[in-house]
Amino acid sequence: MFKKILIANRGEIARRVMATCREMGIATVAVYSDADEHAAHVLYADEAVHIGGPEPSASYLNIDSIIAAVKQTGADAVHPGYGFLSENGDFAERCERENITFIGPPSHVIRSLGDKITARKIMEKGGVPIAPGMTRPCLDVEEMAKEAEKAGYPILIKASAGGGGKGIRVVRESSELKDAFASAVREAEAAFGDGSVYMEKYFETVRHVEIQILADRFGHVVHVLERECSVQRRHQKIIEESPSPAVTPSLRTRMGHAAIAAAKAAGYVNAGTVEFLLAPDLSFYFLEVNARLQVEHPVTEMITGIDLVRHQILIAAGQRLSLRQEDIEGRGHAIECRIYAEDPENDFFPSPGTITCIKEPSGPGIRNDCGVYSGVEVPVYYDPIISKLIVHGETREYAIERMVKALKDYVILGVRTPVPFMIDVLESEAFQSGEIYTHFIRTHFPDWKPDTRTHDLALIAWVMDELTGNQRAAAGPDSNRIPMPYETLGGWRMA
Amino acid sequence: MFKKILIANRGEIARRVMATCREMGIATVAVYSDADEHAAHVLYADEAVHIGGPEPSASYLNIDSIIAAVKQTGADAVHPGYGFLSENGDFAERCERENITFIGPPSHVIRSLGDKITARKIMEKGGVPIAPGMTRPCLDVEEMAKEAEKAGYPILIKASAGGGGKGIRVVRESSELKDAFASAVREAEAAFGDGSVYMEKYFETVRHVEIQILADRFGHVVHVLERECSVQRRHQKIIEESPSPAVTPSLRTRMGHAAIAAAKAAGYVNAGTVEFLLAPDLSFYFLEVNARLQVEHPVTEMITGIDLVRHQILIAAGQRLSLRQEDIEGRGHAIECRIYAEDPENDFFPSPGTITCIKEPSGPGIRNDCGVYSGVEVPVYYDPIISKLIVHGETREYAIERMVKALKDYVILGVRTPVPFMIDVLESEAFQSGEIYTHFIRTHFPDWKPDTRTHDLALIAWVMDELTGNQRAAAGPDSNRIPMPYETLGGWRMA
Amino acid sequence: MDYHLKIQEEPVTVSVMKGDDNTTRISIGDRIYTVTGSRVDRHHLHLTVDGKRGDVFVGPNGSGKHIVIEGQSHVVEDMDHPGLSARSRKKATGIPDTVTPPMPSVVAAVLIEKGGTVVKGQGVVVVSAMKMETTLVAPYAGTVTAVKIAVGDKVNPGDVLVDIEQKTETDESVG
Amino acid sequence: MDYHLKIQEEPVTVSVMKGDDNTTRISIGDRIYTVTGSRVDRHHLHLTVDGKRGDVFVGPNGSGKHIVIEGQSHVVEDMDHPGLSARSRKKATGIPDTVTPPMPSVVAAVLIEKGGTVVKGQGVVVVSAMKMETTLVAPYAGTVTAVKIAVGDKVNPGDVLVDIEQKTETDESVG
Repeated sequence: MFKKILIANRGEIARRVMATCREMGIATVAVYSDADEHAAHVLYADEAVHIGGPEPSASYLNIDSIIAAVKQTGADAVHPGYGFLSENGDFAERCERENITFIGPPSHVIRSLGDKITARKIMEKGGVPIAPGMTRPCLDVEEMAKEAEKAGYPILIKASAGGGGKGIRVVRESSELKDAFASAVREAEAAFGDGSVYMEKYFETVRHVEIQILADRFGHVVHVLERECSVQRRHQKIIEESPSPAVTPSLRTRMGHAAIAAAKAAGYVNAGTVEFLLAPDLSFYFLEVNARLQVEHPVTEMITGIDLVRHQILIAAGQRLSLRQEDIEGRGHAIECRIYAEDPENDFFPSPGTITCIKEPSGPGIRNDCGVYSGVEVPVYYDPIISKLIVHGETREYAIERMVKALKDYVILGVRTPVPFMIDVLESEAFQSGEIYTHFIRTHFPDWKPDTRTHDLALIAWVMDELTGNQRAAAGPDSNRIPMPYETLGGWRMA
Repeated sequence: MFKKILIANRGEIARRVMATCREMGIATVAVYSDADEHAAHVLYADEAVHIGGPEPSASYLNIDSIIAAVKQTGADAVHPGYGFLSENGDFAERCERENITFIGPPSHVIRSLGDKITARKIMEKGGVPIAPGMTRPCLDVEEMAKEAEKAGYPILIKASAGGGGKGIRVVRESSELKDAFASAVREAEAAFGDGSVYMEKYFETVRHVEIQILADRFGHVVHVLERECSVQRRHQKIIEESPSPAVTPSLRTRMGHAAIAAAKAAGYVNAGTVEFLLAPDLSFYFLEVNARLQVEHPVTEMITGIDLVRHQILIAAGQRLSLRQEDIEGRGHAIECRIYAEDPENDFFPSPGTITCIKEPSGPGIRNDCGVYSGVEVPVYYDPIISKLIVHGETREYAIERMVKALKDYVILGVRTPVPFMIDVLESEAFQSGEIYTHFIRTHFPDWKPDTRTHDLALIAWVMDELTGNQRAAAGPDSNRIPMPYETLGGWRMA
Repeated sequence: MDYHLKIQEEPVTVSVMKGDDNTTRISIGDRIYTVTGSRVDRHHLHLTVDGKRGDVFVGPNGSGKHIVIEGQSHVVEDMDHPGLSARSRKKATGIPDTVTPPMPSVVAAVLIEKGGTVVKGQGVVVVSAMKMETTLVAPYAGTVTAVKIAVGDKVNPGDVLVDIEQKTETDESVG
Repeated sequence: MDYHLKIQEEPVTVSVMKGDDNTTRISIGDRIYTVTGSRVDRHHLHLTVDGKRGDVFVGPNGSGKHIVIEGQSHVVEDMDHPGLSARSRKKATGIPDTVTPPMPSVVAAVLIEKGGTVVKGQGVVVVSAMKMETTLVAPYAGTVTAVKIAVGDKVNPGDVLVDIEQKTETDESVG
């Protein structure tokens, strides 16, 4: 087993990986940029290495710097978390060359799955259902027109080189194809230096359902059930759950088998996720493979009791996967809310700043994977995720109730968060019905505003804070002490 | 469903019950003594009523005062928690007469199970295995001598009126019987005004294994698996787990059936626990029924995903139990450590005082049911429990690792706790082997001392606290802010 | 005593009187509340309002206070003591009246030069915060008289990044 | 600079010197550590000791400090500034030299009266803390000259609950 693991990431996911390392008795190394000297993941590690300036390119994406940190500390392995270098074939290959264990799939698998058309080809060959459309790059609009007729409109044009939503066009009827094709090619050419595009059928009303997989080096692959990730804003998942309200036991088996087939077709090793589109008729189509630990992996952990990070480490250390498919069973219902530093009253713009106070919810069935603490600054340079709040309940209904209560118990001062928005989503009939498609937020919360039911209470709080001597309490050596009511009002009464 | 529930308890269990009430949209009423005006359970409730002086008899055991609080606030139901009035037949009966729902079994069931001989008789009649011995009160040593020969020595003499360990004697051979009998009768007479005693076989090496049950008003009873509670100090459980390392699937079924038979024989309604002694040959004997929620109920919740308090409330509201026996399945392994305010370096004497700082462990698979907060006083009048730390892991081994890590992450300043002792117990081969009997602590940790491996670090911490300006940081308005290393050493460097 | 407060941009007058038995009476509009409270820690107050208890959490937010209650988040400012935090916010029209970022951010691109002319709504600076890029636009047509920032600078709401001299005679937005 | 500290009743001298690059060098016995640190909050320090990082938590404990590190709990006192907290503790013999409770507690029963005589080891007061009763015994034979408490009183370690005038000539423990 590894003696020391370097976590090439930051924030909540770095802490979450370190938590399992500490349980396993493995020493941890944090890396940090100038902006993260006092970050939570740095405090939580056994050692920490400064790797560069605040911009990701100078630090968390800086391969040379991270490899140097591995060598300096003598770490055996690197866990990349999600984002940053987690799906970077060059980084995985560099680790392979330097004899550092990369806790993830081999570099050639990352590369082939990272290319959209290659991935589609692998899946088609492996018998995994893919959305009707093309599996080769296309530079000719006539060729695409023929394929589009076969698949049926609406269709989606995508750049083969792909990434970041660039070069994507929805085409609703044939008359629009020519212009959309030209503009997609132009954008792809500009963005990637490669104008080739391809086409898939576009589904208006669709769920995003993904299957977690675990695969060891010996060809043993299991799926660890599904996650429903349809609640998205700006193509970013915000609420995930498991099981999916749409997935029946037989569909679960079929999607699980498809995911295992996908993993086998790709030669996948370690933990990964096969994303599917699930249509209302319960047909499903391969979307992509996330060749890393997902942000939303805790919902799977909550319903299965399995620690995915531990299995990632065991697999990377060359061990056989101890889990058999028949041992993996979901129980109850889990929901995750992503708590970002963003202002729901200002178009969900990022809200970086200093967290003056955080009180995490706790109690039965509640888990909070948190990357900050009271007094820390949430820097402007990185993903705005502060924490992921996850609950487990006996049923979906109970889990929703538990999440609402946990959100109401969650206190974050200093930066804004979507907590008030999340509460309204979870309490909505639309969410509770389970009829969730990727346009859910657009459809049901197109112009959300916070309600005003606590306005009077907030004004009262402002006054009472003033009267109970905020300034004095903060300045005194005893500010932890609870003043008696008489004392707390004393200052005001004498004024 | 109830609109408002009064929780006739304090500390962590009051908060834990309130958490489920809040999830269910039920308003909560706390009661508090003079010593608890600022206690955590009071802050967590929607309403709070002062019920008397700090001594339990004046407040949490004061039936009139609690009934008055129910009427004053218009609560529909009372949840008694554990301890205090939870197994007091008079209180349950008073609630019945006043038309207040008591969330627990009927008063006559509490009374008959509270009497040791009556309970043994009920169980014998219901076909539940009881330890060999007598089922009638005895005042004649010759009669007992005959029964003792039948059961075989060693035997245990117990007072029928029973309670608090009074009137209990272990007799190892027949020659000791006469003196022991006489002294037990004297003690019982003095303590309860009733000198009658009875006798059971005594087991030297035995486990304490209990079965959780749930029973609705319609005669539907399920068992919710077992808990292993053999790790005890001064007859008080300190570490509990589920499943029991000793219980095989077939034994689980047999013990479960016995517990269901016990519940049916007693006419039990609501959540309860049937305690058994489990001998090394896997024979088991009824010990007693705890007619309430147990302290250690969270380990059952962690492995089954079931919220026992929710089911208590649903049952009390007259609903049918929604759980079927075949739906109840354990998964993984859960362990609970009871965190008391006690000093492991001073014979585990109580350590009341003010909690100057508490940082609760959190993360995957960790739950902490906590009844205190930074700045609160732990009063001298009540049970010293501060919180219960519970973890869940895929296997017993992983759960132990997780608990050790969680204990190491747990910070409590101002009162002493058994955390260092717990770490040593969990890390011991003896505990890890699963060979745990009720004399475990006596056998393996007869004279525990904390190790000294962190002494140097503690001395360094003392110095660095001094150098980084503890006083100034505490006094300044910015004490939440993180000073830079240069600043933190500044004061010292100028000195 | 009256306080003139602003909550979520809405001005409200709050009157505070001493009540009986160490209570405080607070009136907001035609609603009168009887309040007691104690401070649990620097940011945590426990209030009893008309018999119902609750925790409220209060922290600084510029010259105002950030207040969180049961998951709801509020900014309350004292209009009698307005401070630095009264920063320009995006107006309902969608176009602020100065070139200032909506959030603390880093300058990712400068799209104009000093001396250049811009039309209303033209992108002038791209700022980036937490992986999200936002293009700041010219609030009116005119000539760029100063570019006060460069790529990589950290900027905050209220900072004016670019000065534009307004082209007054032919205001395109008329009509 | 030298500190004379006491940890878990053990006296230790700790020498502190300035190191290179804002480090502090701390020597304890023959062990020398290179330390840097920062304060995360009032009770939380983050230290790097010889390259290994860790959180330590420090709070007041009478005149000393209560320090928690990785689940281990320590009381450290400054012997150059001894304070009120240096209270009498139970000695290894099992009998303290005054009638004082081992923990903060409430008097549950008083077993003697003023003017009465007691033998060494005789129970004189029962105190109760957190459902646990402890009987305090006479440290020596003698006559009770004062009973300073009554049932229900809150008492603390160090408080002398009963004065006993020692019977000197016939000390039973001799021999």
